[in-house]
Amino acid sequence: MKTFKGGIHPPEEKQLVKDNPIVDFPLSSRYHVLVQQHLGAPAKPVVKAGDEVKKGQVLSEPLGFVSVPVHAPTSGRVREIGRIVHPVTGLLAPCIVIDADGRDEWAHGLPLERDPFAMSREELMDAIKAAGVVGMGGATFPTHVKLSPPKDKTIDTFIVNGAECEPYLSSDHRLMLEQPERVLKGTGVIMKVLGLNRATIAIEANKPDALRLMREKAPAEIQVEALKVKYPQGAEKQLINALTGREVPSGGLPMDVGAVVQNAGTCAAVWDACARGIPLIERITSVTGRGIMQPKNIRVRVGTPLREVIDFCGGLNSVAKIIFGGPMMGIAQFTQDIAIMKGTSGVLVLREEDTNITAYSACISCGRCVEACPMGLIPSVLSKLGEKGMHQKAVENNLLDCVECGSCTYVCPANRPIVHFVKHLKALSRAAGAKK
Amino acid sequence: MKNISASNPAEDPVKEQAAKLSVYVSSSPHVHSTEDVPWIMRQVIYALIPGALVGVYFFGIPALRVIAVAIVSCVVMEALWQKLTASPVTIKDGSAVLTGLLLAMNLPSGAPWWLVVIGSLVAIIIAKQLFGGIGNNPFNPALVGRVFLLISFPVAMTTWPEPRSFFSQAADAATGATPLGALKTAIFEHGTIAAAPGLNLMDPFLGNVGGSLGEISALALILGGIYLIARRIITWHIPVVYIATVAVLTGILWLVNPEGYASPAFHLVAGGLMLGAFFMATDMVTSPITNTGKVVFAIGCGVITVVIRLWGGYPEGVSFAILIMNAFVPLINRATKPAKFGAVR
Amino acid sequence: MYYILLIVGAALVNNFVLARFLGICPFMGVSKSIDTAVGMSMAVIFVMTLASFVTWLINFYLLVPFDLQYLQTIAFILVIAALVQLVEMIIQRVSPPLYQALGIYLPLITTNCAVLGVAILNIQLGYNLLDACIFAAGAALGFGLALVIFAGMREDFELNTIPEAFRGTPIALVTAGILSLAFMGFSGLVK
Amino acid sequence: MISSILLLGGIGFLAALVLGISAVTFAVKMDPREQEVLDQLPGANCGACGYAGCAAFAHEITVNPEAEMACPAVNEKALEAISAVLGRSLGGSAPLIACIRCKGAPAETTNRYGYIGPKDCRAAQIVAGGPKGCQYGCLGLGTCEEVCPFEAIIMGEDGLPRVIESLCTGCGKCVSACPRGIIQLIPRTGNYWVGCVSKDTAKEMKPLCKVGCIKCGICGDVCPFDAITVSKTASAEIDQDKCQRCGLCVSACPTGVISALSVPRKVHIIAEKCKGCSICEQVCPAEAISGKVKEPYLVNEGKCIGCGLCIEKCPSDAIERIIS
Repeated sequence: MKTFKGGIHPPEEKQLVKDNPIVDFPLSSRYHVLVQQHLGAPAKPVVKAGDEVKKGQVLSEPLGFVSVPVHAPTSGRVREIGRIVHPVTGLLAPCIVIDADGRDEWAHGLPLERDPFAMSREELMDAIKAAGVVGMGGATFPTHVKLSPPKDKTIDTFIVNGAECEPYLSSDHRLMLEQPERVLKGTGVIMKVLGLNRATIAIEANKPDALRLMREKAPAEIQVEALKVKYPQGAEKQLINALTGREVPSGGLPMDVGAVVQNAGTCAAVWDACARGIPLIERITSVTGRGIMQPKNIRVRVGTPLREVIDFCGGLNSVAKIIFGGPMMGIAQFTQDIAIMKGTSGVLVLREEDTNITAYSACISCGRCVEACPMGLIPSVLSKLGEKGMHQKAVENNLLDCVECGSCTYVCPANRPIVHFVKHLKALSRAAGAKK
Repeated sequence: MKNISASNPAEDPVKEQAAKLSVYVSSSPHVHSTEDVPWIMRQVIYALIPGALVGVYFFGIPALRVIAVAIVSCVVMEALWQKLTASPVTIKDGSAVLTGLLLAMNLPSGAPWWLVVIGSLVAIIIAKQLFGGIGNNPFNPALVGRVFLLISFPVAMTTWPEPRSFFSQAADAATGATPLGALKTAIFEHGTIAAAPGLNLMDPFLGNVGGSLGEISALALILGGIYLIARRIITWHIPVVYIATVAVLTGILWLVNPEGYASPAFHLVAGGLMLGAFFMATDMVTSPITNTGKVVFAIGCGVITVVIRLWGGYPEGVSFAILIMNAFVPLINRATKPAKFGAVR
Repeated sequence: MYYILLIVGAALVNNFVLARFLGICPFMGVSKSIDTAVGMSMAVIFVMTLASFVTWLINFYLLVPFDLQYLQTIAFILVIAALVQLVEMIIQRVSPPLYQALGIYLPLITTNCAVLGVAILNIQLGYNLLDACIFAAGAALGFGLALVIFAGMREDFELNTIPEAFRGTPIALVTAGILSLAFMGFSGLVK
Repeated sequence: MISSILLLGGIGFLAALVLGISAVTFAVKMDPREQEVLDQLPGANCGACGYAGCAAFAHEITVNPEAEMACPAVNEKALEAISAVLGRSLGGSAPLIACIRCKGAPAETTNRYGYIGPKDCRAAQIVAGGPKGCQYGCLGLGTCEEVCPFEAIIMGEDGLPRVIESLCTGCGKCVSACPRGIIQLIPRTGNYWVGCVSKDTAKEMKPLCKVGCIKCGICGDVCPFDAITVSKTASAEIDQDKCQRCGLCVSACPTGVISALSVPRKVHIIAEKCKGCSICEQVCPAEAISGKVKEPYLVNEGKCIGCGLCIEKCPSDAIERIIS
């Protein structure tokens, strides 16, 4: 089975939620839509307190190419534009608060009925950008940017990422099982945008039902590949390496080896955007972990308060960590006063015994991190440099190649927070670069 | 702009209060393997037990005493130092116990208690804590302790009690030579190995020979080593390459001149090679990080061991070889960095 | 074979730094990074070999014929000093960063006991000219080897949490001591 | 005897000849002033000047006649010496000192969560913005202490950093290291600063911190020199150029957030300039100046409170401020 070099085998823990069908999260009374839900240039709110909005109406307009708008998740009135804690930075960030009127009416003309395959490439790109589609795996990079490679790069490979290698999470898995058509048709649209006549859907072998179903439904030009179960199989560079044998050059992007990777959820969102004009206002999220009473896969609107989501899933059991995303790369939250975002692929609640809160000790140079690192780095040295804040030396030791997958930290017997050190060093290096 | 809470007003203020749970926040990842440093140390200690038991079987109570004194003094020394320097006490991680056990296994069973304590002092304080404690020591602490003792107290360190069965304890403490010592004496005095008494292979393989209390039985040490490899505590690279290097070098010389050099099989089972190859050279802190580095390191150890054994003043070169190669580890690590993903080729 | 033994003997068994304890000053001073250690080693190899060559000539063609052996020390120092001065000028021109890094230790090779030591040992051990040069090269190689491995270890110390009281020279001295212990394993290898 | 002299002389001559020739062939132009400048610099290689260490800066300022004195840590004596070496006057900036603009010790503030990770404020900041309740306040993990090349910052028992004024050179390393931007450089002759940079309103701050600036504006009202800017969305700010060090704001602040340097500032009378007019003696509120008319007056440093009234009144410009 296809795979890459390095990696780890953490307990999958997917049994908690993988067999639970997607349920619709009921309409909430108030939504908190963060203005910045993507990676890249900021966006600017275009509504003000008191405005009436309809479901799917644009709330903010992007400032720049690498930027996307956000949309109203339901119909109602804009209560205010204030600041709430941003799940990614932990700092207060602008957000549009909407009081729902309960009618949940679509904005004028939505949803559309059109055939994306009859549309031109430019029209499709505009539709994707206007719908605010971002990478739904968690990175939230604007999709239309990824689909517009510069002229000098030829793209010959399109990979749909259904690996879902993060333990616990099953949102992509459920999506592929329950709505395979959305994923496959979205894949078709992206193939048209990229001008390709074939694509590969990559799924880890621990989802045999999804593999079977996709193989059954997929048209001939879409190939379904089973991948070895190993973390981080779903990381872009590792995925490309496993399927094509190509290595994205250090400091480069997938397009440098002619590849584009999109998450399965993103493909579904692209289909909605192109065929029906529906913006990205809801997503499928796994609410799971042993700290939550009833793990569920939910279809939830962007902007839904986390507290309501937790209540909907039976409340908390015992909690040490609340995480947006998976356990390997997700972001720990310190409050329930936050809202679901476009990139929230999972809400994971871990008990103290499921996570790791012990202090770290000195590196014993065991080399396990070197074995585990999918990028061929020496994480132990980076962690030591991080302890001393020596960012220049760290850059010499390939700091910037680190993808922060967390494999090294997972295996480290001394419990060292290597990824944290790497993030720290990268921040120091950026700050030093900015100073010059 | 006003700071607002993303939660909608709750009907029940008590519930609101209860939801304000204290949570932990750290960088990703949030899950962790259960194999931590104390676990690793425990595994190595388990793996050493067969070798230690054989030592106790053949050398009796004195061997047990040396082991006990070494472990206790190492742990006490570490705790004392950390108390005095007001740094966190780390004796629970088991590394001091392991150092004590390894040191004991590198000492003759007749070593007086003060000798063992001095060895522990050198190993724990000088070779480990001065460098910053676990993880920071460039040299294997137990080996530094042993070599220090060997050079400072050569007589006490080379008085080898004869092996006897545990159940037939004779009152007198007869002493003899180690196989390698006998070999060296024979070559030195007669110029040929033929003069060396009883170069059989079975006794050193099982442990019925004189020597440091933990090095005598190749069999028991190999069993422990296999356990470590199976448990993925160590990789095969260092022990296999180390042993192979010694076998190849001694084998070539033996083929050229069987009169002047002992057989490779003898060199493998005699002396501290097995103990060194499986347990001392593989010490994580003082060996290279990458597998390529480990191979280079092991070849170096093998070459130096053979050079010292065959032509040097000391009959055994394993300790020296590993210590010297420990010093090369930083250079080896620099030279054998793994190829990074996506490196321009 | 004889020459190999000569080199091995000078480089490992009787390593100038670790067994004879000569040249400790640059050993401690310029072992903070591998790059400077390599540069220093090159300089020492050059100076030692050349100094051995010249001092041997001076000894046997000037001092001995004129029966002036009592001038040995001062004459040797004079020659070595001049050589070091020359090396200094060359390095300053060829590699300014190395010149900066070596700092005070470069002129200190002048009175480096290792260089004078090898010159005097050559005479004492009765080596001929070729022997003397090879012996000097071997000794310098040993010095360089010790210096480079030592520098490697000290570079790693930068990342370690050595107790404050022992940072810098103290821990370097401890390390040198242990290294010296380890190198005693080579004793009896040659002669 | 003769032969030994001749021999050594001969060797010496030969060596001199070789060296002389190579000195010409391998000549490297090196400005001897560079070393002299370097000797005067602090030698901490802190990099605050923007160059890779003191030696690099010494080289730059020696070879480049345009280069300004960029070292903030150099003292006045050294500055004069360097000016003398280079033969041009280097206008150093006024000596600076670091001040910590947060008084929110852990006892006075709340935390948002339990932080697990490296003990470094910059590292803590990148995980959910740091554990402190106030997102402007000191995280208290001691990064400023760690980076200070002069050991001039220590973490106090209360969990906040403290600047040891006698050791601080104003190099600014801590300023760039602090992820919260709460360390500021003020002139050493300045005296007061606001120990808070929070932009939160009093209401928002209330659950987070008991000692922050509540934006009440009283300090701005009492300041006779109009040196304090107050705003509803930022902590009060003291303009060090306008501040006359009267200290009224300190006593007026209801939360006690305005702090003062602890080093007492004194005045000193320059004997050569003093005409002995006695005006200073008359204006001094602390009776710290005494002397005979027509002779240079003297300051009793023990009594001087550093108010500076005498400086303003002196007709012959003979009084200067010093740091005791």
